[in-house]
Amino acid sequence: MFHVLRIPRDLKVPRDDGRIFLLYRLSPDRIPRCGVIPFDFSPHNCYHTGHFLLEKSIMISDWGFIGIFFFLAIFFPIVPILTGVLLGPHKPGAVKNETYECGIRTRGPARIQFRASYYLYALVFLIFDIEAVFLFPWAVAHGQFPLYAAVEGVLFLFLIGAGLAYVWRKGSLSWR
Amino acid sequence: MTLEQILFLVFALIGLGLALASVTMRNLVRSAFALIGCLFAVAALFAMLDASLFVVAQVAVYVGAIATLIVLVVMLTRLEQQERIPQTHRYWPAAALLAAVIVAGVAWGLWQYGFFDQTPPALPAADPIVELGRALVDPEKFLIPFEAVSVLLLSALIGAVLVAGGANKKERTE
Amino acid sequence: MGDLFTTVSNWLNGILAEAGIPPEAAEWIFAVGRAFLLGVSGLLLVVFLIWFERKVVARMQDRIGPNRVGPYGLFQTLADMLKLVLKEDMVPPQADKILFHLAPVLAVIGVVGLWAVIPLAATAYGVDLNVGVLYLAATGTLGTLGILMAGWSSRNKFALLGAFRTVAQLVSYSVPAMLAMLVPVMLSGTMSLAGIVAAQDGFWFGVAAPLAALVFLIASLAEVARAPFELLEAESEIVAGFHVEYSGIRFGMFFAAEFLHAFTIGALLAVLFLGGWRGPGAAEFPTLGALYFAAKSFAGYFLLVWVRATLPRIRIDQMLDFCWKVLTPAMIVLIGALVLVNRALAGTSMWVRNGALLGVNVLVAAGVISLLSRSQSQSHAGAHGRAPGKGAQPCALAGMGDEAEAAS
Amino acid sequence: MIPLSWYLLFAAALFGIGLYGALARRNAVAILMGIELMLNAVNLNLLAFWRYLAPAQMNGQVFAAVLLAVAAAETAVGLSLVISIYRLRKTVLPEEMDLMRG
Repeated sequence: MFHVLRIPRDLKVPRDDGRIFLLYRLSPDRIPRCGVIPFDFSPHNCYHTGHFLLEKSIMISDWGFIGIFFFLAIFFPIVPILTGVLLGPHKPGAVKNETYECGIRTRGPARIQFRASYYLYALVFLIFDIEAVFLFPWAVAHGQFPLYAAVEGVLFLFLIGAGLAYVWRKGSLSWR
Repeated sequence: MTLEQILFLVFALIGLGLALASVTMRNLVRSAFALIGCLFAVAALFAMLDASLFVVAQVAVYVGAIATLIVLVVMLTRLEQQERIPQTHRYWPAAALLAAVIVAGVAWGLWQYGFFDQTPPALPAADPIVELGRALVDPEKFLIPFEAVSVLLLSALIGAVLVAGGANKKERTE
Repeated sequence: MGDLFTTVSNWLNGILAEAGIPPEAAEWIFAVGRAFLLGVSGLLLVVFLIWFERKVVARMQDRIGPNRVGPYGLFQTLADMLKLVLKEDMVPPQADKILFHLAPVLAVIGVVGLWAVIPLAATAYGVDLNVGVLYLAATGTLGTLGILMAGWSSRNKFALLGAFRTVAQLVSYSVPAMLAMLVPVMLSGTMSLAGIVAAQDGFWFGVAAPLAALVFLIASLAEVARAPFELLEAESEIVAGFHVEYSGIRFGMFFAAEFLHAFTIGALLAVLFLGGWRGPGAAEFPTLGALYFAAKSFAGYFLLVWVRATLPRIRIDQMLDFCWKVLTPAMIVLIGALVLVNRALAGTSMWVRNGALLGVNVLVAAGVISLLSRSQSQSHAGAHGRAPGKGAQPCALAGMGDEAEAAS
Repeated sequence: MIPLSWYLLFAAALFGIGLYGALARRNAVAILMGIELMLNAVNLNLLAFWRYLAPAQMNGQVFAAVLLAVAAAETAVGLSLVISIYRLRKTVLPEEMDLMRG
């Protein structure tokens, strides 16, 4: 089956040899998003945004590719580390294995207690993070509505900002 | 079995295993890291459901949330003393039984009413992110929940900082 | 011959098809190959980046830099890597083994993963996610997780202290970074990175919203924990931070991740604010676009190196104050104003709209600067400074009123 | 394709595990972790129903997003309570948090 996609005027389509016909035949069927002209095959499907062409995967979904990528990415650090383990010498010793604290003997438990400041920052971050989950779809879609949609999002943002201002005035954002 | 199903089973098993590890481990920090792993597996399932926004939200939000949690755990409890005391109530078998009954009940219900052959319909051509954004600002759809969420977050922020920050002032430890 | 990438992929596709490989398998081979190529070239880039940074910093400090191994010392990093691989692989016996092994892996994945979505040219990228920008934020948290893991599992006070500083710093600065990323999303109406580059036709978002670009740069600088935000590994205070107990190539992985992350910041700056691969003739010749993109990324990276060679480290309280009391409020105000202006002027010409956006940026920046200088003069008038000997360096970024309040 | 019931079963199992964690653990932080698991299971259910029953409507996604916000708010406030109580009573075990008892 052919892909039926519109080609923008300013893009040159390589259509130079017989292979492409072969590839047309091989590419799978899919509902066309736009357009009428058969396009050359690449492992991607194409869709039109703005003034030029972008490619999009057909069979392997976007997240499928991310999965493949992460699966491979695991090996990028593991291979050097394993090489290091294999090639490096192994002569452990009592002094060498000590906790590294500039040569001073370690005292007390390593898991010391901390103050709450660290926690408070993470807490405010959490709220802002959730806020982002809502704001990003809004930022994408606000242009498709009249002005009130923009105002709603700004209201949302400023309410969180008011929270920040309150926390600020309470002094909880000051490091101590 | 298709590749998709195999992947589902792999992620599901990883997720359940890490969830179990997370609720049974004695060391709470490890348990929190296991929880993060479990949430990643769930994020992978979200990806299989084409819910892109929730994949990234899950990772971004929960890693932040649970990082907070880990910090808190380390801050509040000494590991050595934490591992010595029992981590479960004495009536934990009752809790396990209740959970098992619920799972069995759902499984039985699914068996009875047969969601087993339900396959997903084709996704509409529109980008779900744009659609979600449109739904959130449309006064006829979800505008009220959208603004309510901001009020919820505001109150959570103020409440949390009020509760935790008040204690912070009295005691200053490093 | 305009598009090298499509030509190559067509050619490879032809070979695969003639060899009788079904298209499904061919697509898998392509996906794996693409992922492999992206990741490996990212990691190989690190070798060059380290050399580049050492050379540049050396020049700025009136030194020569590495010049022994290979021409211009180009192979110095390779030699260093060889050395790291041959070092003894030490795992502290007191460490939490699983997490200790996992931490450097996560740190690398968290950076390499970003390259899956970055468009290198009009036709060359891993994948075009419809949530690309949020994906960047989410993948960035993996690095945070790795650092937290490293710090906790090492069972070392300094490592844990470093890891906690990470939580405070990275987590704090991801808020202004995310808000700054909201600006291109808002202006382009899409979260896909390719779409954002596409929308910068004519006007770069960095020109329309320079303040957002600046905030993004500063926040990213903090997220990658480089000078002046290198508190995570402040050598003079907490030895080396979260990776004290790491040695050999395990440490090397953290190191590589940091350098690649710094370059990635440059690339993201290029994509989000400097038009990505856009440039004269790039739409017709995507190969040219890749060159533009590389040039812009390196310009961003050079800026980072420059900052590192120039500015002193700032104190942790100054750093957090700067994030929460300057950058975040400024971004909230800026986004609010930008959205309203952008929406109100939706029908007008590109020049009017972008000019108005630029004006809003300048106004907000002027407001922030005047407020800052006022509060600075206040804090100088009040009780000045905190306990001496805390490694305090004079820093122009400081000057929040609350500091004096806290000290008194 | 994956049947809907697989998702529902997985979510039920996750919910069960979370329920066990929330009921059986003694530490308040661990209880919060169990609740996180339960909320996540619910989120998975919502999104599965969205995908399988009404992908054209955004109800499922909006519900899931709101649930995410609720979960985060719950975590934030819950953890603050834990830290505050710890400061006052030096405990993270709910059975010892009997301030209101007589």
